[in-house]
Amino acid sequence: MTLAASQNRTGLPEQAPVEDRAWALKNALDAKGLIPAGFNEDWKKTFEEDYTPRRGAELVARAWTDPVFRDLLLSDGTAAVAQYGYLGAQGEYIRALEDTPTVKNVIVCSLCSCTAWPILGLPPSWYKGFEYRARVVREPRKVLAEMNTELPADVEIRVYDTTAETRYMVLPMRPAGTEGWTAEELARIVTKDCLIGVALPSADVVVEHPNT
Amino acid sequence: MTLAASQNRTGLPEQAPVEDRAWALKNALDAKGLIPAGFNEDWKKTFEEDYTPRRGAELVARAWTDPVFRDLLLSDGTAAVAQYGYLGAQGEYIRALEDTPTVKNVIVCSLCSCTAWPILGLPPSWYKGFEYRARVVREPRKVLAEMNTELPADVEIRVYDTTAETRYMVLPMRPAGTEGWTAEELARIVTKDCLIGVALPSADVVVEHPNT
Amino acid sequence: MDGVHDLAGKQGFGRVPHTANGPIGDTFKYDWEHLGYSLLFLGVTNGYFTLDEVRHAVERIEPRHYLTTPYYERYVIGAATLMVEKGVLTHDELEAMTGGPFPLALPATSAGRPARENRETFEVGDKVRVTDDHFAGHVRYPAFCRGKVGTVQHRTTQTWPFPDSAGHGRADGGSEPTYHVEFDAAELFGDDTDAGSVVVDLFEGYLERVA
Amino acid sequence: MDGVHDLAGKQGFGRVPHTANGPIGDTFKYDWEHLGYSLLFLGVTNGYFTLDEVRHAVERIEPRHYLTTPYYERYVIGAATLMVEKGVLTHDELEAMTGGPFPLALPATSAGRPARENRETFEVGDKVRVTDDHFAGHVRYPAFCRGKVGTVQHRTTQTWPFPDSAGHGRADGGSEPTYHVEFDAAELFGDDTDAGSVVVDLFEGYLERVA
Repeated sequence: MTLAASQNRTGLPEQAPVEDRAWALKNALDAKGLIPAGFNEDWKKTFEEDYTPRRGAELVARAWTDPVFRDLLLSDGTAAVAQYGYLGAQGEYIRALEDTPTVKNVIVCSLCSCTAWPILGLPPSWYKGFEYRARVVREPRKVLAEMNTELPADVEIRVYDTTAETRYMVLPMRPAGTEGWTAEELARIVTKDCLIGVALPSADVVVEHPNT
Repeated sequence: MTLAASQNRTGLPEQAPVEDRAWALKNALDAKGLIPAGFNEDWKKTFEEDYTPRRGAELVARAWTDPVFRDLLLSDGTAAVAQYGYLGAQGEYIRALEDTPTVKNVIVCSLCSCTAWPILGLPPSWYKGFEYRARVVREPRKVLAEMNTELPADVEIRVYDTTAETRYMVLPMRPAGTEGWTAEELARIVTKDCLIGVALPSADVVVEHPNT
Repeated sequence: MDGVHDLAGKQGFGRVPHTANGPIGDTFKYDWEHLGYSLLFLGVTNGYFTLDEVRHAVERIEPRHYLTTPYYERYVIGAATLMVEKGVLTHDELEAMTGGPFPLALPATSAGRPARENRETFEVGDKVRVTDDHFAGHVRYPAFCRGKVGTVQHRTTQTWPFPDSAGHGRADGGSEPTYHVEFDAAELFGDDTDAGSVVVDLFEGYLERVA
Repeated sequence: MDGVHDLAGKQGFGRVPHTANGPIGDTFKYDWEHLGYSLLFLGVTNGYFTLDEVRHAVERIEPRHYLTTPYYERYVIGAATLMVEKGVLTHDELEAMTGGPFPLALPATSAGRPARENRETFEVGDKVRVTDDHFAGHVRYPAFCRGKVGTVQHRTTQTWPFPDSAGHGRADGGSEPTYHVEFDAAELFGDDTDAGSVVVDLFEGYLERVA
């Protein structure tokens, strides 16, 4: 008996392994001289090194500690982000969503995977996954609870579906236990998931990896 | 390089081959003494031998040659089919759909695969397929044309979606060139596809296989 | 439930793999295929579950699993799921007998619902609207007609158990006639259709009168 | 198009495979993954196609193929489809370079459409309805809000090409602001939701005023 995740499936086309296809596409374009030197490598570096949620965390920490900046971030997110030089591909028009004691904002892109890349980093697999895209618009409370983010019943959940060119970031509430912290200290508790809206910042949860 | 229709797929569970699973289900029930002798075999025989479109063809041919029966078939399909003893599982409440020079009826079950088994036979694979289920409700003219059934522009297409317990059969128009034919001769040109509504009977198309 | 099984009107699928009156072969292509049907009838005959529950079980197969699984295999999975859920077999027994993994449909997320109160009886020619209904359990209307207005063509002379109850093994659904409701295709799909009309067979509990 | 990519509100999916703040690893898991993005940007930079066309190409991947294909691979397929459709490469060249089959997205079934005439400008607080629109080409609204009424929360100060045109490589779509329209969740999903509201970012051409 053979075992495979994929046997006996219908309706799926035969195809070469994805790595062969992906590189073949690049090599076929290269063979025609259509790819400027370093083009793919530069994007890869941008994605891996420049676009990180550490930028969004920096914005949040600033907003938590600077009321004038907070007002700007909420009234004209694009201008606020531009001050940092953090606008870029898939992050050219920014709106920050203000959590309050009664409203929790959550971001999704149900049609594909749009995300504010330059300030949140590229979206993680689960955010691009069908479970999240299908379910979070309709049952966000249940989805968040399954992810261990339980919200009080009197907090209304507002889901932002990123269906055009606006890119969102959540401005969460500053958690208890962070009184007197510097902006640098505060930024270390604002994770990628906090910026998407599926986690709440906590004085006890400190970022370990640049992509979170 | 390996090639497979199914490699590199995500979201699909690992599973044993379907024949192992199907027989295991039967054998596990059998081991508990829950299956009466011959139960599955009797159903198999019913599906393969009793439920055929030859029955529907017989009804159509009768309606083409007997105006009183035609009226009954159209006003009380269940009673008309009962006269032949052709009611049965998934064919207990029958409505016949009358094609006219300006209306072509087409049957689908968009949610699963409901069909008037006893008089049309079990539905063919294409009828149960996602292409037909998805498309025929919205673009029946294009779907039929792709199947080589071109309808004049002044013929309106009425699609019946079999979403409850009524089971439909199409009563097509008797084609030219069949004047003077006996009911037995007429029945031989009424195919399963004519009864579903995706083909038009023709004096030149004679059924070769009991399942068509 | 708004599941992927509800395919009508979905765009992006290719050609139907069939030519009118082309060959379709035998009723069953493989020796095991009849089990998809005969074992679900066993469950119904033995009183383990209803045919509506089978439909719901098949709809509960994980969406990707559903869409890549051949037809009769989906009914094997549906019957197996119910045999396990009803306690006729355990999943362990089933996998031991199989000698390998036997993934089932996902659990129901709804307990079903009783018959709708305050239903009305309609006559041929009446204008009716499909209720603007959203329900995580089993229903038997396609989403394309939700909230849409059509005309009653036929009321059945028989009645059947309300699927939203029967599909969850409940006995409080009563029994209803269904109506063959004709919708102008433009009511359903605007000008993005070449159909004239679509007729849907709808339980009374899904309909409300249009003044 | 009403494609399977339009997943919002679809039921039957299981748990999201993530715990809040759980590990997600590196940006790219495999060496080829960045090509899904960097090659589509090449196409945009070189002027072969727009990002809207990429979205449409990915939506045109056959539904089962789409739903069982990992994320970055879908963008490789989308970029490859457009490189072939635009004549930058031939499918034969691509498969020769691959050394095996390289199935592409299915052909478009629509030529796109121009900007809607008689659009209106809306202000924050205005009630708007999403048009009851059915279109086989690329659109950028999820079906769950079709025909639904919401309230304008924000109008963008920038404008962008109308996706229904740009997604088909047309130049007659003009440029529009978008509106962040807030819908009561009950307007969208009745009582079968635990959201308070859903805000959708909608091009002006998708909206009409509610008196």
